Amino acid sequence: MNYYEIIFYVFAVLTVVSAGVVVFSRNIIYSAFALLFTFTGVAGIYVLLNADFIAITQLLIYVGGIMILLIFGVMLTTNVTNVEITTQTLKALPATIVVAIVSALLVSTMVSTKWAVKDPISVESTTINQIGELLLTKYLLPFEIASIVLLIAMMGAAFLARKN
Amino acid sequence: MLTQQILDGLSKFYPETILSVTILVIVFVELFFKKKTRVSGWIAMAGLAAAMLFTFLQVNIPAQTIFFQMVAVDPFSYFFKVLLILSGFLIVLFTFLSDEIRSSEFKTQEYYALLIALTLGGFLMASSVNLLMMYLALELSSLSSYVLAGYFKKSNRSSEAALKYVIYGGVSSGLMLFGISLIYGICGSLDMFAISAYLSANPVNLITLLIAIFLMLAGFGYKISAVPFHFWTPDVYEGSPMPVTALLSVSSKAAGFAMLIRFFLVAFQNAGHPTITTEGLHQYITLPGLHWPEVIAVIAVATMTLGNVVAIWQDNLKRLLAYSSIAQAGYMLLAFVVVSPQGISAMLTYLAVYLFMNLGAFFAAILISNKYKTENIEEMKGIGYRSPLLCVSMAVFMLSLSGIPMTAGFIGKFYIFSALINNGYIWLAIIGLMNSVVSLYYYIKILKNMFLIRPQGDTGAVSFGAGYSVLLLALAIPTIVLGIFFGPLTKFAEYSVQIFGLK
Amino acid sequence: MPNFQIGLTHFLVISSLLFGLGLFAVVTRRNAIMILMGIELILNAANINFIAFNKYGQLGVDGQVISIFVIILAAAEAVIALAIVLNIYNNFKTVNADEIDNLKE
Amino acid sequence: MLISISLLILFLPLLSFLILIFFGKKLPRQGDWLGTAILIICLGLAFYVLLNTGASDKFNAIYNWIDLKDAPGFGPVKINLGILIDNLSAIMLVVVCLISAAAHLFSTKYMEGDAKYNRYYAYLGIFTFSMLGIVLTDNLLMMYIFWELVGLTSYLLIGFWYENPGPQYASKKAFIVNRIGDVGFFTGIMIVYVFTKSFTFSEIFAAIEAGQLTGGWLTAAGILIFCGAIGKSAQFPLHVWLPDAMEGPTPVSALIHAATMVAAGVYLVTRTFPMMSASALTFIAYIGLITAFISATIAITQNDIKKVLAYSTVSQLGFMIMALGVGAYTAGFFHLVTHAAFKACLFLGAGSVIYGMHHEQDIRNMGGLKKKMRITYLTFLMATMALSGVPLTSGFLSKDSILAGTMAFAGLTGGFNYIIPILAFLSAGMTAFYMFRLVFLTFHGEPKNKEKFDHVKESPLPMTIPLIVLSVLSFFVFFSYNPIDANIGWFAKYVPAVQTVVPEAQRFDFQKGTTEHIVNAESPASETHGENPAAVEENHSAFTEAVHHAHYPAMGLSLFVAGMGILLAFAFYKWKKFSADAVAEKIKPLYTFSLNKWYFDEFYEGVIVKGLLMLTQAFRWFDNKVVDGVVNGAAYVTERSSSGTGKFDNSFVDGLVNLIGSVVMFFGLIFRKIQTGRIQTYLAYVLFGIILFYFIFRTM
Repeated sequence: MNYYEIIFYVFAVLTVVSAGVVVFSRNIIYSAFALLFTFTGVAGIYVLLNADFIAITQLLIYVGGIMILLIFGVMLTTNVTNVEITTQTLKALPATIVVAIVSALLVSTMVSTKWAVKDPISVESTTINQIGELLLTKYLLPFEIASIVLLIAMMGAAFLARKN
Repeated sequence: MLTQQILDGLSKFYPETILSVTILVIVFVELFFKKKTRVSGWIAMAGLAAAMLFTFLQVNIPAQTIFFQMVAVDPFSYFFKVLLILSGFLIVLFTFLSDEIRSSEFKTQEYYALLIALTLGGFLMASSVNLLMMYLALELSSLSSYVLAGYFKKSNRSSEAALKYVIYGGVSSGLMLFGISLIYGICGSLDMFAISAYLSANPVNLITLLIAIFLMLAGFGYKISAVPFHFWTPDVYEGSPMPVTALLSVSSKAAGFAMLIRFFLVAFQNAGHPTITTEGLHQYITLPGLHWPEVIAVIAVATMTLGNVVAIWQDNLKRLLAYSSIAQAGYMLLAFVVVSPQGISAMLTYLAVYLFMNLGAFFAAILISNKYKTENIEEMKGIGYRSPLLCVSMAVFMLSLSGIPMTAGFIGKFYIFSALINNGYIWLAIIGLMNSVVSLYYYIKILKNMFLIRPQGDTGAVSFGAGYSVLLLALAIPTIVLGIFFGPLTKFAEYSVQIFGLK
Repeated sequence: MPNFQIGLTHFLVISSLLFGLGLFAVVTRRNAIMILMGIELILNAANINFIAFNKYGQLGVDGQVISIFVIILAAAEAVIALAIVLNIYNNFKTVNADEIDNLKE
Repeated sequence: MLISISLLILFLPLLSFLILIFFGKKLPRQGDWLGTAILIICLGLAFYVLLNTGASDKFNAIYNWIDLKDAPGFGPVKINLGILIDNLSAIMLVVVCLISAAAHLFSTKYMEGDAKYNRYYAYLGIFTFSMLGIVLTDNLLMMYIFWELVGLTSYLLIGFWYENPGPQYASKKAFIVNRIGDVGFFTGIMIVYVFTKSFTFSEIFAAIEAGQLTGGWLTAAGILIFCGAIGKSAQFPLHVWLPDAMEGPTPVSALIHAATMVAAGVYLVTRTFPMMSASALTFIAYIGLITAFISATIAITQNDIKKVLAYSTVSQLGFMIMALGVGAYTAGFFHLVTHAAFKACLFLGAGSVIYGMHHEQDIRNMGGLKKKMRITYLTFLMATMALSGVPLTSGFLSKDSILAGTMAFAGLTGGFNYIIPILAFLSAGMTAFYMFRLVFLTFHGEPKNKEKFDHVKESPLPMTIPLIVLSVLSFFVFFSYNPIDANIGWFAKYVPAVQTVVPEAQRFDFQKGTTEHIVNAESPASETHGENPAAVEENHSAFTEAVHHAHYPAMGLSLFVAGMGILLAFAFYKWKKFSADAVAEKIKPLYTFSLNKWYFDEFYEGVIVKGLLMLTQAFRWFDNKVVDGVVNGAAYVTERSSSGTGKFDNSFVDGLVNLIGSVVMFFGLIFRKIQTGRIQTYLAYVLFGIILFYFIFRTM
């Protein structure tokens, strides 16, 4: 085992276990904080995949933005002083079976498929330059459209959330 | 060079640019109007009109892709752009004339901006040839429709619809994105032409591809409300404001179909290089081992059957129309099973026809709820005697939806079924016909309540303003005229698919 | 001796597990915000796929750019969804998805 | 240009309908002026079309409606819509517009104050539209569509006063009886289409000439298409609807039952004339003859002014059909045109009388109206003379040609066919008799109902103007400058006989051989023949020759019978030499037979309707006893084998239908229950669906 593998397993376990906590925890606050660790774990995995910029973005947007938003959501919609913050699950058995089958299918497919893997070649230390270039050439249109999407999201959310 | 390329793309992107600018203008202008106003509605109309104008200028533009193979400008997207603008126009008018929205105390600037955003999303859905672009466009149109569905913030029904819609849509698009990521893994690109080229040149694991297709179908199916991805439809349609429901049932569905058709035909039918037969028709060749037309056939049959049999049980007009629109999606998918220009053009014809009859049905429903304050079919007894024009138009739309001859709906179904029969799918045609018979039951049920039962209590005539009548006729007359003179429409549809997929 | 060399499959398995867990949250948890968290997990799973395929398929940085867009969209969707959930809370005084079932049949 | 004008003529009445039905109530005078003005404009345009269409002109506009390329096992499926303007349609345009305009104008007074005034005018508009559609079309399919539209709109018009049971019943009867004929018509169209792969007349004729449809199928197609005419033109045995249809407003009777709807059948036969085989023509001739004779006998004894006219209409339609059947193509169409004018005049005159008498229709309560309704009387008398065949009238010309035609036909075919001219002359005599009887009873003698008589006034101008115009048109000069020979008039030149396209073996003897060189000269034949008047001269030479020979004897005879009829009418009702009642008493059985309209309605009621009921009874018995027995037996067994499975439904078919219905409903219920309203359940179903798809399709 080299360092790479050790680091991989650390992040993998962090990601999956904390995601498990998110899903199975009975307390929604715990879930929310566990999600923080999941996102961090995913960011670590990105680093392992030579995606340094994405890892930073992940931390900034997910951990810094979406997480905060979700926690705000929890706070605003749940009476925190109340002991009953826990959220029960539904009649879970049929749902669990369905989800288990889907997951098993996916995992087995992922393992059994022969992906067209190419030998790794040496890569530049950072991908920021390339990403920047792509965003302003090949992905120019999606980039612009994304700005409209954000505008719409902002406007819609503001409309729904504000008092008249 | 690069700049030249971008500028060139921009010159073929005027309609979309205009719509984006319209959104900004609406947001900006509304800052200066504190009171309720229709200004933003008029701006939206003007924007749509300008976009329409510039779309028309593209009529004979050679099929090509712009912005580094992100979107295509071709007759196929042209067809859908015209359709989307037309329905956008009508929805703005519906909004003007809907008491429901007029009586709401909210300002409406977001409403029109979102409506335009949805149309813009539809434009991009119809024209994108890159899966990322497609997903982005889908999200743009979905996000605006979530907010539109919940536009009555104070109403329980409206906000429930929004919640269901956003959860359902979020999960579906998540599934779709996962499917896209698998495709990316298999083919190494999100460009549809590259996918097609890769699949026809390299052996791939079909099971993985199949899983990817099913996951993506969740996204497509949710947009066009095909079984088993349709569950949100009735609930959201019932809860949303009526003009929004009409919008969802036509614009968003049409754009979903455009996306579905383009993706499957370009990516899986190596349409990058369609074979040209002696008659000058394109023949699509399915990848060996990939049975997606059968998948579509199963979905189509399930969709129309479920839509029709459940619609029988509905008493709420909006809910009934929701199930009816599910069933209609089934008929259209039926044409998609025939992977030939004939089938696709039949589908486009049906979509165009569906625009008029479904919007008409919704507009009639809006008027009924305006004047009679009811959405319940049982409470519509005898209103045919009180507002004849409205109810006769409703009858036209209902008969057209069920496919009675001499209406546009008949022509749509006729072309679909003849495409099926011509290509040997006789069983599918028979199932489709049987479904039409079932559907007749509930459409006629509405008419029975309107006309055959004498009104009780108040029997005075209820009339509408001239604007309402004109709009109603503007929808009813095409529904009849297209049932007789549909030559131009079918020619247009055939033209739209003929160079479809050529780079 | 099994091969412990970290490869594409490892990353894909992680993403599949995240995907499954996300689905589970979506289908079984009552709280609407928990459902949103589930959706976020699904989107993250897809993102891991994009970046992993990108690295092991030698596909330049396209996958990374795609994942940026996915993150943007995730944020936009979360914003809208949370606004809707807040609105639901104002109207229903609950955010349990299974209690909000007036529209049915 | 002419095509555009004809389209204008076609769609203007539709426009009138749309405006009046939606906005009529808001217009001044409920928009009657609009409908009338539109029709008068149409009439002007129709004249323009007529004047610009030469005898051999054919203006044809074709619009490709449906093109389905090749259908497997059938060939190309292509359906064209088209407008055809030729001599026939040009004349019919004028006739229809003229009568319709007259009816519109007349109604402005006659229908004044009716509660549904605007709707009445709207209906007139759409009726005219559908009738013009029949006239202008160049193919059978469109003709069928407009045919049905005429049926529907006439249903609306006949049942216009649907509050009363009479019109309700009459409109239903008209509709249903017409449907019977239409079934045959449609079957005929389908036969033609299957063999010739076209609906367009010219293509059909070309295909028949090329031998694609021959033998029994050709005759069957001809007779079946003629079935449509039997229904619409009220031919025996489907003539029963027309007299009842008199329940509608009188101007409607003038429009529908004089010139348009009933003429549609004759027009249809005229249009399809070239494809009628000898057997089909014989069938047509005899149907026409029977109709003409029977209804003439009935008309003699009727006492309702409109009923007399109704039966006389049926009788005259019989004449036209008979004329076509014996091959006197020009004469039949000629009679259609002349009859339209004077019969419309008669109906409107009757309307005027009824209006004056405050809705009294029984001629036994009239009399003496001559003095009070001068104009109505004179116009009515003029039209009556035309209908009776008095010289110097248009009716004389056309009826004379028909009678000459029947004589020529009998002479050429011989044998039993001599019955045709014999009965035809007899009917012509009876026509003169009952028409003059009508005139005498209505306008002459002493008023029977003093009280009503005192209030009678001449009708106002909008009613008398149409009367005057139409009665003037009953003079011979409008059709031929020679009062005794129609053949030298413009009409005969304008509508020459057409060449048949049926195979030689299926023609009459006198049609054979005579035209061979023409057929050869014009190949490939793609148009109907008879474009070249010179060729037409030689066409039918045997028949034309015979008609020529029969002309003067026929004229003499017809003058004689008409004179006799009129004389008898004078003797009975004017000079009172005999008492009509006494004679009726003497021949009581015959009298009652005629009075009761040969018991047709009773026959239909008694035999067909009752028979059908009995048949259904029998089926029900069969159902109850036999099928139920079997089903119950099966049910018993089933019940035994699995207790409590419940009973089968009453009847097998019902059961099956209900079963399917319940299955649909049941699944609907199940699927409906799936819609729980819980979003997460939905999502679980979605996942389940994906798994299901995966397992179904991974094995493929």
